[in-house]
Order: sequence, then structure tokens, then C-alpha cells
Amino acid sequence: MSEPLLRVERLKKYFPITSGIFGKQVGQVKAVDDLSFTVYKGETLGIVGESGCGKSTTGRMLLRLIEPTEGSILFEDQEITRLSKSELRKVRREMQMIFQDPFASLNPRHTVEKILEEPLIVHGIGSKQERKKKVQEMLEVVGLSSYHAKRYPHQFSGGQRQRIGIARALMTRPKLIIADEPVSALDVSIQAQVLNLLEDLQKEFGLTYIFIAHDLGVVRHISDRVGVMYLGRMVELAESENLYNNPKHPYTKALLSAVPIPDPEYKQEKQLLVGDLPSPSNPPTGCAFHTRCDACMEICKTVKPELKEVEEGHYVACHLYS
Amino acid sequence: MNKRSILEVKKLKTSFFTDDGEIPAVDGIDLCVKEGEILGIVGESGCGKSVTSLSIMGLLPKGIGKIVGGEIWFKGENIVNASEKRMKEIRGNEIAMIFQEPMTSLNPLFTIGNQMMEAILIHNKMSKKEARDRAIEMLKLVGLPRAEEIMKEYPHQLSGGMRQRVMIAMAMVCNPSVLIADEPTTALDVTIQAQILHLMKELNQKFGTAIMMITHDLGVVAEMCQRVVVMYSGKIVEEGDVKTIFRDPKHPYTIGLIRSVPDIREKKARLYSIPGNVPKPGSIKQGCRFAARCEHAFDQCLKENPDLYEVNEFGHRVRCFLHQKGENTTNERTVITS
Amino acid sequence: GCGKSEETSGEKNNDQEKSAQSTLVYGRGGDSVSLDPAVVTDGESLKVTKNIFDTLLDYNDGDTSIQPALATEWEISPDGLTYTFKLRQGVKFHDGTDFNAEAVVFNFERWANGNADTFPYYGSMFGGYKNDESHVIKEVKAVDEYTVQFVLKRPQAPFLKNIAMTPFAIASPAAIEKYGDKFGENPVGTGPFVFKEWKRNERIVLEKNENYWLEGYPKLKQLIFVSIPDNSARLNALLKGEIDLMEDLNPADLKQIEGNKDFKIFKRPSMNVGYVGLTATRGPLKNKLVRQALNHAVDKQAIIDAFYAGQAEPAKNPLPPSIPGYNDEIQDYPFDLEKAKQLLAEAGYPNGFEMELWAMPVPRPYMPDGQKVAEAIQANFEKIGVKAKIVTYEWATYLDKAAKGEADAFLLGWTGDNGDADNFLYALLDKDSIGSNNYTYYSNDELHKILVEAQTISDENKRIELYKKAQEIIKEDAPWIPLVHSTPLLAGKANIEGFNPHPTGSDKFTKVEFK
Amino acid sequence: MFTYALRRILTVIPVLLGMSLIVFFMIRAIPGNPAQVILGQKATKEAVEALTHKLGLDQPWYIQYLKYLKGLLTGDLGESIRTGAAVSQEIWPYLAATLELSLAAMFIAVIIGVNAGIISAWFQNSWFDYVAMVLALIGVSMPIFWLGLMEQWIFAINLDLLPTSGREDVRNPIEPITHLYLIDTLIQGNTDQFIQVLQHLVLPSVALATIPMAIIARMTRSSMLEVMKSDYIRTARAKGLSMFWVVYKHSLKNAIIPVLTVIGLQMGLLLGGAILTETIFSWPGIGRYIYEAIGYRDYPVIQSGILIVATIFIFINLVVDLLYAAIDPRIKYN
Amino acid sequence: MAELARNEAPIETIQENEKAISPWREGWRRFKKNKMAMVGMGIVLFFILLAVFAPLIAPYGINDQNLSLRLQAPSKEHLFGTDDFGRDIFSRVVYGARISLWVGFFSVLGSVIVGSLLGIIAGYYGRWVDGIISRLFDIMLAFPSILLAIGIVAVLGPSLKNALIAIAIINIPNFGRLIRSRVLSIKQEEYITAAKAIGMSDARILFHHILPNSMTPIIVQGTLAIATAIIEAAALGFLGLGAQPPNPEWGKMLADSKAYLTQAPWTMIFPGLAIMLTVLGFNLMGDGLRDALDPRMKN
Ligand SMILES: Nc1ncnc2c1ncn2[C@@H]1O[C@H](COP(=O)(O)OP(=O)(O)OP(=O)(O)O)[C@@H](O)[C@H]1O
Ligand SMILES: Nc1ncnc2c1ncn2[C@@H]1O[C@H](COP(=O)(O)OP(=O)(O)OP(=O)(O)O)[C@@H](O)[C@H]1O
Ligand SMILES: [Mg+2]
Ligand SMILES: [Mg+2]
Ligand code: NI
Repeated sequence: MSEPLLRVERLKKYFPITSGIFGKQVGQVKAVDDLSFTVYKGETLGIVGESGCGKSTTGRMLLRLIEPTEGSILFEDQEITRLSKSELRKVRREMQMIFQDPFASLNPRHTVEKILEEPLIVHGIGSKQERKKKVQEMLEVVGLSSYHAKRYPHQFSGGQRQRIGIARALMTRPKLIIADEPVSALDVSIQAQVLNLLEDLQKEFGLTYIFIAHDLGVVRHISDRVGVMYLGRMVELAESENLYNNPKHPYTKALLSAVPIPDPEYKQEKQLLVGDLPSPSNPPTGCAFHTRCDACMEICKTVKPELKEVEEGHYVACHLYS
Repeated sequence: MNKRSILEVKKLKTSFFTDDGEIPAVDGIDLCVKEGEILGIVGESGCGKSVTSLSIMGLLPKGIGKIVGGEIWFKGENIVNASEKRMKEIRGNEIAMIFQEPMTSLNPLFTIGNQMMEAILIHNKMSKKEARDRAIEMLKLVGLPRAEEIMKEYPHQLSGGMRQRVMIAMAMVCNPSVLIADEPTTALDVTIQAQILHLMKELNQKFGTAIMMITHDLGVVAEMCQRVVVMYSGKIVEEGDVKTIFRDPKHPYTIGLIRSVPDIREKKARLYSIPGNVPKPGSIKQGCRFAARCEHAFDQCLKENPDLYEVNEFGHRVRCFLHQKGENTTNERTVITS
Repeated sequence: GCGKSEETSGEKNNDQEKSAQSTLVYGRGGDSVSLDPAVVTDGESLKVTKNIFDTLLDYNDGDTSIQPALATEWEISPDGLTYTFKLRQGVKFHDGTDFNAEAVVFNFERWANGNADTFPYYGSMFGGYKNDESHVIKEVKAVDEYTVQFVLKRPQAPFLKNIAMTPFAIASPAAIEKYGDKFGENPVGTGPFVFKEWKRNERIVLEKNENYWLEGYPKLKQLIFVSIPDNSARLNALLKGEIDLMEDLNPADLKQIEGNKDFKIFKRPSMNVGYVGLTATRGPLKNKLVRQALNHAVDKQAIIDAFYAGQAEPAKNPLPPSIPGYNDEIQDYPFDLEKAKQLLAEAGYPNGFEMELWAMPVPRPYMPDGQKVAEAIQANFEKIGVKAKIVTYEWATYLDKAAKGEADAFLLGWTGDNGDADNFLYALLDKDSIGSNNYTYYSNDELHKILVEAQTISDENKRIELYKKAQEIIKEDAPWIPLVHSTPLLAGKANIEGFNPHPTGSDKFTKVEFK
Repeated sequence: MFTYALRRILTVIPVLLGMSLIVFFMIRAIPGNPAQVILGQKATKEAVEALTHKLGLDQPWYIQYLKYLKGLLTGDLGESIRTGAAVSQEIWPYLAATLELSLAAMFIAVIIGVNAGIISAWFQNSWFDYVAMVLALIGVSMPIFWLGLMEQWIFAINLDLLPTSGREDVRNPIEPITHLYLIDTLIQGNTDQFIQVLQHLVLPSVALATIPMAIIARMTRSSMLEVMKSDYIRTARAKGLSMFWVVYKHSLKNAIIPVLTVIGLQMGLLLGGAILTETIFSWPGIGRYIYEAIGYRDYPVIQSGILIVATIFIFINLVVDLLYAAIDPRIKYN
Repeated sequence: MAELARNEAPIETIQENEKAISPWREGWRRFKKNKMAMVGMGIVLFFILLAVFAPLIAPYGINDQNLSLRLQAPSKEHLFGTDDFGRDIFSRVVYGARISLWVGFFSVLGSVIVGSLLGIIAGYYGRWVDGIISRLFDIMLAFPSILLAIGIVAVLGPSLKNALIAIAIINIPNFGRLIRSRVLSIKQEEYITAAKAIGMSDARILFHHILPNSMTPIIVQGTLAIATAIIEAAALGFLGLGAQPPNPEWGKMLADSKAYLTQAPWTMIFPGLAIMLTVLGFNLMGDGLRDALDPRMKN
């Protein structure tokens, strides 16, 4: 495996729940709770999990769009959490983000050209002509035409907008791209286009991706390694093939079995989970999953399992494997 | 396969009349739902799935949405022009419907009990007490724990999955013969989706309620339905038995659709993708609506609109000139037989 | 409440109305401040107290000459320092206590022991209070039960007229002691009407004093004062029969009343003056020629026709003609734009100049609509090249700023208190009055000498001479443009009899009745 | 909910304090001395000075302000400079007059406005909808003082149907108990007077009701349309519910929430903003009371009057907030 | 690379010759379709033209007094009759448009500038700055606004300019709150996060993203506020606290002719109608703008 690009250790984000006029804190949402993982250069790390498990929060913390409560984020040996504002701006040139909503993530009052040019202006890259040229090039790269530059976002379809979003992320030639559910708002046929584009760009520019999604199929398709999150914690992390073919954590197993397979002839024993996702403001003690786990043991109710390597490159946080 | 059909849609055309002119959202579709079956309707966003279901229910947005042609036969009665009074009797009682957004589909200001009992009392002469018992019974049936308490709770106190169960309970409360489910699980997490799908299947088997399952997830179709209708831009492009369609899709769109979905069982080297965008309804005036994105398109495709051609006698039909040639169907128009 | 008052419900009955109406509802613009006449200075309060209380002397019906009231006769010592009054016998206050010399002494003592804050009118009419150097009254004593004697420090020419002023009405000593601070809400006097009820900002109800000393009077059973601030609203109320009599009729509405046989107009004899003050310390107005030019530039008759409905006469002097001392020989500056322009050119302003013209924001008897008069004058001035910008302030601010000399030209007026020339000329134009009522800052030493002299002598003829001379000086210096002496209009039901509006603005309703 | 109400009341305090400060300074910034005003044009300098001193107006402002605050804390609103009466006693009749007027206006506005809005939404794009909405637009565009005058001209003067001004017939005055005359006459069981009071109420309350009525109608309509597009209404219809119940049960309850805000706001505006109507119709209300007090520089009356109006305004909004909670179970205050 | 892209080049939803449609142009397109809004704009334009060309349209001067022709009923010479100075009411109404539009526009401009500034500061910096500014708005909103305006005019002295200032002041909190909430909600938008993610500075975000996106509600609210401002100015004029004579301010004209309501109703009818029509025009236009520019902002 290549060298690490990003190393996240014991990352936490507790959102305060305030109430009343004096903003007294009455509780916490443990959106991300003690998360550690490493991203290697050139790979795609997929992160899956159900809604509200803290995927987006994690993604945003990596860019410090949300201030982490605790923990460290090392990007090329720089401690992101301690950077000053101006240092942070430099780092943001290297790390970019693609957003879920192709409608909300583009300023409706800017032309495509302005949207794409802005990262360059902000980082003081190139002269005006150079910037214009770069914009044209990038439009072609993401499969749009140069004459699209003068248009406004509302004139594009969802898939095209997502391409613009991708182009924007690529303008500063970043090393790492964090894609937060980049295809979940798109139609299936468009989704495939965008996924292919992302793959091609990765090859072309040697990008590293952190790919956040809840569609397990999509994640499997694009990721080299996959992490599964549950209630703000990583419960399993492994090579993609390994994880899908040989899931270890009971949650991962249930999750995989819940996915409907587009093949009427394929019969699979469904493993239905009971109940709903517990609230992150009041997570269960011990293993957060114990309330829905059919292999729950006494210890699960009290002791938090650590994420441990149980096979080479296969990490699981479950007492069954300790 | 020789069940009677209870709901039949013939040449339904529904248009929206907006500032930008007439938008033909549904453009002459034919379909039928047979007793006790689960019929899947798939298609990408905007292809007219919801509009079809709303047309059946007579719930098109007043003033802008209008059925401009076709018939809808329910148990031998054409309900396209049925009086509002008649429709009221049918809705909820004979044809029930559940919607995509469990978060917003229940009135936030009334208790679950109130809304459940209302559904019962509209169609049944019952005392309040009886209605209450029936409501609780239904809630239990859809697998909600603490049914009695939930009766007193408000929608916001329930999770998405629970609300969708309430919606189902409410839809099933009068034992309808058809249940239209418009993307009932799209907004839910996979684990919850699995629960809900399971529940619907159970109900289908237990009560023999026919379900019209609208979705854009081919996985859901494969898992739930016996028959499937594929829609594209307001038209049906392919129709048939689920197994047939997945094993041997005929329409280039269906083929593309199935091939472009990543599978969790194995990693494909590269995803197949249909080029281009989903057209806005009404933007293609001439020829096959899929022609512009179709690899196999030839001259005729750009000029004429293909009919739905029968591929085999088991109801596999496809709207593509390729199969007009392959099959030597004689006539221009295929009559849908039930 | 109406539930218990039978006669009011009876009044609603049309057939009874003609014979039996005995309640008069009087509509006016504002409410009273207090019903203790000695503590107030506002006309609205005095209008009511005039009917609850009596004074030792009273004014004649249509003018300000003196007639007996609580005092039946009086005597003045030749040196003009001692006044002896014989009091009416058998008069009782409304609370049943006796009216006598002691009561008179009590009242005067009470006032003299006060200060400018508590009894403002007393101080200004009698030169101050007990320990003041300038206090005119040395002593008030009860000679016997029905004789009171006033001893003065120096002669005061208008003393009898002062005594007759409404603020110096005799109140029941017992009631004053009983109510203390609250006497203003529980007035007890000897007057024709007894106080019954006061609902602030709405109405004051008075009832007939059955034991009034004037036999057979008052005629009315009930007298109600109601406040309707807006002139037109008040007129509407009259037309709809909600009130019987109203004051401050818009001159514009005169025709409407005259054309209606159910109503008639009452005219209050004029004892006022409305004028344009020309502040003598400001800009071009420092120049006498300019002031004279402006005097030539105002078409008084047109203003009177348009905004007084003709119910005023053009003024040439600060004094109204009814007041002794009025100089009728004076020729007014004629309305002559050419002459005005010529004077302006002479003064060095051939192209005119710009200035502010202040217009009063509230209607006054002498000027029902200051804004409109200002607009008319503005248009007049425009013709001689003087660009006047109309400025208005809220009434309190207006007076305050004008008193500080901040206005260029301003509209104002004056209603006499006691019908004496001093009350106009000295109060408004003497240099001593700068900072109070001399808003023009006009100061003329010769005039000052004349006015002071006229205050101290008691020879009426001599005084008249002095005042006539004074008016000549004023005419020449032109600190004002005297505009009008208006006849304030009242309107009432046609069957009202015995109502003679008094020039002072306070009317006694003793003899009023419905025919 | 109770603690929420309590907390809300606490937040009101700084607002009222800030307001009292602003009012305090603003009215003192108006040129003109109250002593002069009270004593009138003819008062002597000494008299004015003496009164100024007696009123404590020659003291430094912070002492005056603190004194006033101290009074407020003990529930003393000060004494009117003009009449010498305690403001707390004097103010009620005026307040009651305005309350009666604005409640009547609000009653008209809500009844007509809400129903017009509902019907317009229900029959969207019908002739009723068009007519109602054009009328509503004209309503919001109407200068009410002009409307008031036109009403007087037409109904009181030309047609002679209704009284032009005032609250009651002077010749047949009402014995005040609560000073809300409709209630007083009812208590006294005097139907004649009750009708008389109603007659007096008609014109001013209609004038005053115009704008809120139009605003409420528009608001109700757009809110109803919004709600009727919602998923849960579709659900209700899918259950087979008739339009009537959909509109009056499911939609109205949801749609009324934003309308309530408007009603609350408008009620507050009516209380303080009725000055023009009160002037035109000689209505002895709080707006005119304060307005006239400004003319007299009656500082305590202005200060306390505005404070009271603002307090009521805030209180109404508080009630609206609490109503929300009563209607909408999603709003949890604790 | 380019080859690769072409492989999967999507069919264009936009043709090359198709124009770039800016959100403004899109808004205008929608506005044009709204009949009521166009009527409103027509009325407003009409009054603007009236104001601009008043000297050409008005047959008489605003202060051409002729006391012998007082209170003439409408006739050929005097379309709207004459007032108590014998002045031509039609001419005065025409000139009055200048005043009302002037006051309406500039007072709103003032409130917009000050209100937006405060609102942006409050919304962007939050915390105690927000606390103080929001409380200030609360205080101002709890004031009965007409009383506040009267108070301000009383302090400054009655004149048109001061009435304008007073109206501007009382409308500040409305705009302040609007902008504040706009800033707060735009701050949450994903494109702002995107801007942050590319390393954009706060100031640039404020001026390039937040402010331009707050423009539409300001324009909508501003148009509607002009309508109210005109009524408020007329109300102050009616109370004698606004324009001073001989300025033909409509409210003042009403106040001046109040006494002639019975004798000469035309003195009241026409200025009142003028106010109503102008205000109606702005309201219609504002409604239309809201529908066209900011469909989400329905009340
Ligand atoms: N600004 C915030 N303040 C308080 N709580 C927050 C905030 N942002 C997120 N949360 C909470 O943190 C938890 C994790 O949120 P996050 O958005 O990271 O989930 P997610 O995994 O991205 O979900 P989804 O799949 O729905 O996007 C959720 O319970 C959410 O309610
Ligand atoms: N209220 C409406 N006004 C105007 N056009 C509408 C309206 N509702 C639907 N349409 C049009 O009808 C077409 C079909 O819409 P429909 O809701 O049936 O799509 P769908 O297949 O249900 O899509 P989705 O998967 O997104 O729910 C849309 O493309 C849209 O243009
Ligand atoms: Mg997320
Ligand atoms: Mg749909
Ligand atoms: Ni009574």
C-alpha cells in the first residue's frame, strides 16, 4: 500500500444542544464519537452508514468546515486542527469537497465561469486570461462544453450541475477530494455517468477520494477500502472485496443483507434488524449497536468495543472478535 | 397468471397547464393491476410515475393538472369522470395510497389516533370506540409496538419507519383492493426499507391486496414484484414479468438501466452508462423519446413514435422498432388484453 | 346612567322636547385641567368654573364693564388705595355653608400665600404674592360680616376689572379645607350650577343650583360640557343633535348653519387680535422699512373673506376697538404692492429676500387656521419677492421657540383677559415683556416710558391719551402686521335664548334657556 | 410551557427597559417646557420656573430617570403633569376605549378575513377569489384616515345612518363599570344603550378593520394554498375525506399558525396605531391620549402610556406564541 | 482526456445558441407574465411620469391662489375642482405625486441601507452583536410605529424631510430583521459551505455570495415598503407633521380640506384616490415581484 495522505485519530464532534435564551447547554449530539482511520495516497476510501450516523460531519471536519471537538487530523504531516486561518486556506487548496445537492451547492446568481474561476481567484492563481483558459479546459474535462461557461446553474440538469461541482473541486488541482454523497440525488442513468467520470478523473489526476455514501452498491463499486459507520463510530473497516464478501460486524451483515438485489432470481435470507437507529444525543451504553444486535452479549451492554485489526487490513469494533 | 384485473388504465393522458404551456406528464399509458399481485412501476425521476398514480386517485393538483384523455377502469367502472362523491367512496376504501415522504405525509397537528380513526369513520358506520379498537388492531398488525400509546402521539414523535408503518396501517384500514405505494421506501434507510418491504409483502399475501409499487430502485422491483412496467418520459417503454424483464430486457433503455446499477455482489470493472440526460416531458416532439440517447437508434426512431409491441404471449411488451421487426406483429396497434 | 335619569330619557321623546328641554350640551375643543379657577390659566377650565363660582364683581353681558355680583356695592377711597365692598346677604355655598366676608378674606389669603406655581393668575394680576415687594394688595380685612376692605400699597388702575376676572372666584372655605389637593375635582362655589360629575376628556356635568341668589335663575336643569377636539366633528355632532351648542365653528361652515333654520349663529364680541410678528432682531426684519413694506403687502380683507368667512375686521392696532384707548385715527398701511416694493428697494432689498414664516399648528379664536392664513400671506409676500418658507412646530415648541426669538415672522394672537389696554400693549410689546409675551423682541424706550406711566395713574382720560400715543409709535415702528380682530363663532340650536357670548370667552349660562 | 412563558416574560424586561430609556430621552429631546405648556401663553417666567422646579424637571436627567424607574418598580406610573392625577388610574378609561375599538375591529377583520381567505384558497382562481383578492389589495392600499372620512361623509352625513363620532350618546351617557361599554351596558341590562354603543362602534371599527382584514385574508389564502399543496393534505384526501373537512379541519389548523402571528401583530398595531381613527371619530382612546400628552409634554403620561401599549403588544405576541404551542405539538418549549 | 469526455458527452439540454438566462432575466420573464403585476407597474410608471412631467401636465401652479374662485366644483377649467384658496386641485394632485414618490422612495432607501447594514452585522457576527442589534429591533418593533414617527417628528420639527427621516427610522427594523434572517439562512446554504471549502475569506463570502443573494427579498420588501411609506407620509401630513404648505402633499391636502367635506367633497376625494392608487400600484408590483423573484418568500 502507498503512503498515508491523511491520518485521522480519535476524532470527535459533539454538537451542543442548547435551550432557552441564555443558551444553556442541556445535552450533546455525539455526531462523531472517537473516529480513527487513515487514507492512503491514490486510493478511494468509502464511508457508508445510515442517515445521521455522522458521515457528513466527518467529511466537513476534515476540511475544518466544522470545528472538531477533539482529536487530530494529519494531512501530509500537517495538523489541520491547529492551523491558523491563513494556513488553513492554503491547505484547502489541496483538499476539496464535492457536495450532495447539485442544486444547493452552486450559487444561483453566478455564471458557471464565475463559479469555476472563484477558487483560482481566492488562491491567487493565474492571470485573468489564464484563469479563463483553465475554466474552459476544466469544462471539457468534466464533459461539458466551453460555451457553457456563460450560463447560470439553473439552466443545467442535475447531472450537469454535479459535473460543474466536480469541476470546481478540481480547479485548484487538489490532492484529496471528499465527496459527500455526490450521486445520491441523481437518477440511476446519470449516476453511472458521474461515477465513471470520478473514476476517470482519479486516474487522470492521481486523486485520492474519500467517498461518502449510503448506497452500498455505489460504495463497493468505487472504493478500494470501505468503512462502515454506526452512530458516530466506525464499526468496521476493510478492503472493499473483503468487507462485502466477508462482513464481520453484525451490523455490517445486516446492512448488506438489507440491500435489495436487482435480480429476481437471487434469493437471499434477509436479516431484518429490529427497531430504529437510536438517537445520537442519547446513544446506548457500551456497544452502540447492542440494542439491535441479535448476537448481543452481556459485555456489549457496558463496554465499548475498540476498532481492532482482526485480519490483515480488516478492522472490526465488536466483542465477538476479541 | 390468469387473475382478473381490477384496475385498468387505458391510454391515459395527463397534462399540466402551466405558464410555460401544456406539459404532457403522462402520455397515453396502458396498464393493469391484477387481483392480489404486486405490480412494479419503475422509471427515472420525472417520467410520470406519481402523476399516473394521482390520476388514478383523482388527486391531481386542482387547476393545473388535468386528465386530457383515456380511461381508468376500476372494477368495471370508468372513474375518470366519476363524481367527487363517488371518488370519495373509492379513495381509501377501495383504492388506498401511501406516499414517499413519511415525514410530511401525516398531518403534524393531529394525533395518530385521530388520523387513523378518521380514515375508519369516513367509510364505516362505527362507534368511536369500535373505530379506536380497529385502529389499534391495525397498528399492531403493521408491527408497531405500544400501539395504544402511539394512538395518542403526534407524528413528530415517531421515527420515519414508524410513520411509514402508520401510513400503511391507515391505508389498509378499510381493506382496499388496490394499494398504490408511491416510492414508499425511498426516504428511508436500507435497514428500515427492508422492514417496510417485508411488511408490505406480508400484507399482500395475507389480505390479497393488489399493490401498485412505484419505485426507481430496480432492486426493490426485483424483490417485491411479479410484474413490472418501465416508464420513460411519460410513456411505458417495456412491460412484462419481472423475471423476464431482468433476464432478458428488450428495450435499450431497460437494458441500460439494469446495466448501469452497481451491484453489491460483485464489482464491475466499469459501469455502463446511458449517455445524455433525462428529457423534460414535452421537450421531444417527434420520434421515439429515447432515440437521442439510444445506441441503436436509426432513422425511423427519430421520426416516428413506436408502439408497444408484444414480445411474447405472457404479456412482455416493448416500445421499440427493433422489436417490431424481430417479432412480426401484424398490426399497428396492440390491444391490451387482460 | 340613563337608567335612573328620567328627564334625559324623556328628552328623547320628540313631542316633549320642545316644551321640556332643560339640559344643554355644550361642545368644545378640549377638556378642563382643573375646576379650581384659581390654579388654572387655561380658558377651558375657566369656562366651566365660571358657572360653578361667582366673583365679587362681574362683567356686563356683552363687554368688560363692571357690574355687581357677590358684592352689591363698592367704594374707592380718593387716593385709590382702599376699596370697600358690601357683600350680598343670604348667599350659601353649594355645600350649605354661608358666604360672608370671612370667606372672601379666606380666599384672598389663600392666594396671597401661594406662589406663581400654585396660583399663577393671582401673581400676574396683583403683582406677586404676600412677601413680594411688588405685591399690590397690602391687606384684605373683614370689616363686618358683609363688608370687606382691600388696602393697596399703590394705586392699580385696572383693580376692579381684575377682581372681576373668573380666576378670582370665591370658593367655599369649608370645601377647600375638606378636599385639600382634590378641590380641583370637587369644586364648591356659589354659582348658578352645582358640580356633579367629571369624566376626563369627555364631559363635565353641572346641575342647577336650586338656591341660586338670582331669583328664578338658572333656567337650565343641567349643563354638560363635552370635548370634541375636531371642529368638523363637533359641527357634525351639533347637526345630529348630539350637542346643543358648540364653540369654534369653522368660519367655512358659517353658510351651512345660516342656511339651516334649526340652528343659529352666536357671535362672540371680539376682544382679540391676530397678528404676524416680525422679530425685530432677525435679518432683514431689523430694518423698519422692511417691516413696513411687509405691512403693505398683506391683503387683510381677502384673508378675512376667505378664512374668517367675513367674521372679523381688519386690524390696524394691537388693541381691539372695543377697548378703551383704541386709537381710531390711525390709518392702516394700505394693501399696496408697489409701495411695498418701493420700501423694500429703499431698504436695500430690491429683489426681496428669504425668510421663515411660522404658522401656528392649532386653531385659536383669533385664528381658526393659522396654516391657511400663512399660506395666503406667503402668496402675498411672494408678489413682492419675499420668499417665505412656512414652518410649523407643535404648539408647545412653537411658543417656546418663538419666545426665544427664533422665528423670523410668525403668526400669533392674543385674547384680552380683562378688557384693559395694558393687558395688550404692555403685555405684548413692551421691552419688559421680552422673553415672555413680547415674541418680536421689539424694544422702544419711549414706548416703555408711556406704558409704565399708564400703569400707575388712575385717571382714565389721561391713560387713554397715553395709550393712543403708544399706538402711534407702534404703528410707525411696525413690529407686527396686525391682521384681524376676529369674531369667534358659535353655533347652536335655534331655540336657545338668553345666551350672549362674552368677549372674555367664558360664558355664564344663568339666563340661558330653550324656548 | 409555564416556565417558557415565564422565561419569555423575563426577556421582555430588557426590551421594556430599553424602550423606557428611549422614550425618556426622546420626549425630552422635544423642544418646549411642560411647565410653559401647562401655564400657557400668558404665564410669567417666574411661574414657569417655579412649576419646573416643582415637577423636578430641573434635576439631572439620570436622577429623573432613576426616580421614574423606581416608581415603575413599585407599580407607580407617575402622575400626569397636566391633571395631577395618577397615570395608573387615569389611563384605564382610554385604554378600555381603544381596547373595545380594536377588539371590535379585530373581530370583524378575523371573521371576514379568515373566511374570505379560506374560500379564496378553496376556490382558487374562481371569481370569488379574484374579487376578494382585488378587494384585499385595495384594502391594504387604503389610507384609513381617508376611509374614515369617506365613511363619515357617506354613512353619517349623507345617509344619516350612524353617529359620526364618540363612543356614546352624550345625552344618554353610560355609567362606566369596566369602561368597556359593550360589557357595561350588558351588565346593566340596558339594551337601548347596548345598541347605541354598537352604533357608535360601527364606523370606526370598520375603518380600523380594513387593513388587518385585508392582510389576514391574503395571509390566510396564501397559507391555505401552501398547506393544501402539502403531502398530508394529499394523504387526507387519499383517505376519502371530503373537501369541507379537508379545508376546515386539516388545512385550517395548519394554515392558521402564520395567520395567528399576523393577527397578533395587527392587534398590537391597532392598539398603538389607532390615533388617526381615534382623531377622526373623536374616540377617547389611548392613542389620542398619548398624542395629546405629547402636545402637553406630559412626560409621565407619554412614558407610561407608551410603555403600557408596548407591554400589551409584547403580551399579545406572547399569547400568540403560547397559542402556537397549544396548536402545534411540535413546538416544545421545555 | 478530452476524448474520454466526448465519449460520454451528454446531449445538450442547452443549445449553443441559447442565451444565458440570468436569474434577473428569468425573474423579469415571470414578472411579465403576471397581469396584476404589470397593471401595478403601469400605475407606478404612470405616477412616475406624472411626477416627472408635472410642470407640463399641470395646467396651473401649485400655489396659484385665487380667493375669488374658492371651492369650485370640478369643471372643464378645473378637472378636480378648486380648494379653499381657489387653487386647482388637479395641478396639486399632479405635483403631489412628486412628493409622495420622493418620500416613499428615499425613506425606504434609507431604511434599506441602515437596516441592511445592521441586519448583516447582526446575522454575520452573531453572538452579542446580534443580541444587541436584535434587542434594538425588538424595542423598535414594540413601539407603536405611528407614535414613534410622531415622536421623532416632534423632536426634529415638522417638515417633509423630517417626516421622511421618521418613516425611514421606523422601517429600519423590518429590513434589519429580513436581512438578518436572510443572512442566517444563506449562511446555511451549501454553496456557502462550498465557498468556505475552497478557502474563501469571510468578507468575500459576505460580499460575493450572501449580499447578492439577499437582494431579491430586499427589492420585494422595498417595493412593498414604498407603499406603506407613502401611506405613513400621508398620515403624518394629515396630522400636520409632514409636508408644510404650500407643498401639495396628498395627506396634507386631505387635512386641509377636512373642514369642507360636506360642502366640497371633491377636495377630499381626489387626493385620497391618488394615495390609494399609488399605493395600490406599489403593492401590486411588490406582489408580482415577490412571485417572480422570490417564489419562496410568500409572506
Ligand atoms: N449543526 C449541527 N448541530 C447539531 N446537530 C447536528 C448538526 N449537524 C449534524 N448534527 C447531528 O449530527 C448527527 C450526524 O449528522 P450528519 O449530517 O453527519 O449525518 P450523515 O451521516 O451525513 O447523515 P445523512 O446520510 O442523512 O447525510 C445527526 O444526528 C445530526 O442530527
Ligand atoms: N404540479 C406540477 N406542475 C407542473 N408540472 C408537474 C407537476 N407535477 C408534475 N409535473 C410534471 O410531470 C412530470 C412527471 O412528474 P411525476 O411526479 O409523475 O414524476 P415521478 O416519475 O413521480 O418522479 P419522481 O421519481 O421524482 O417522483 C414531471 O417531469 C413534471 O414536469
Ligand atoms: Mg450527510
Ligand atoms: Mg414521484
Ligand atoms: Ni345611563
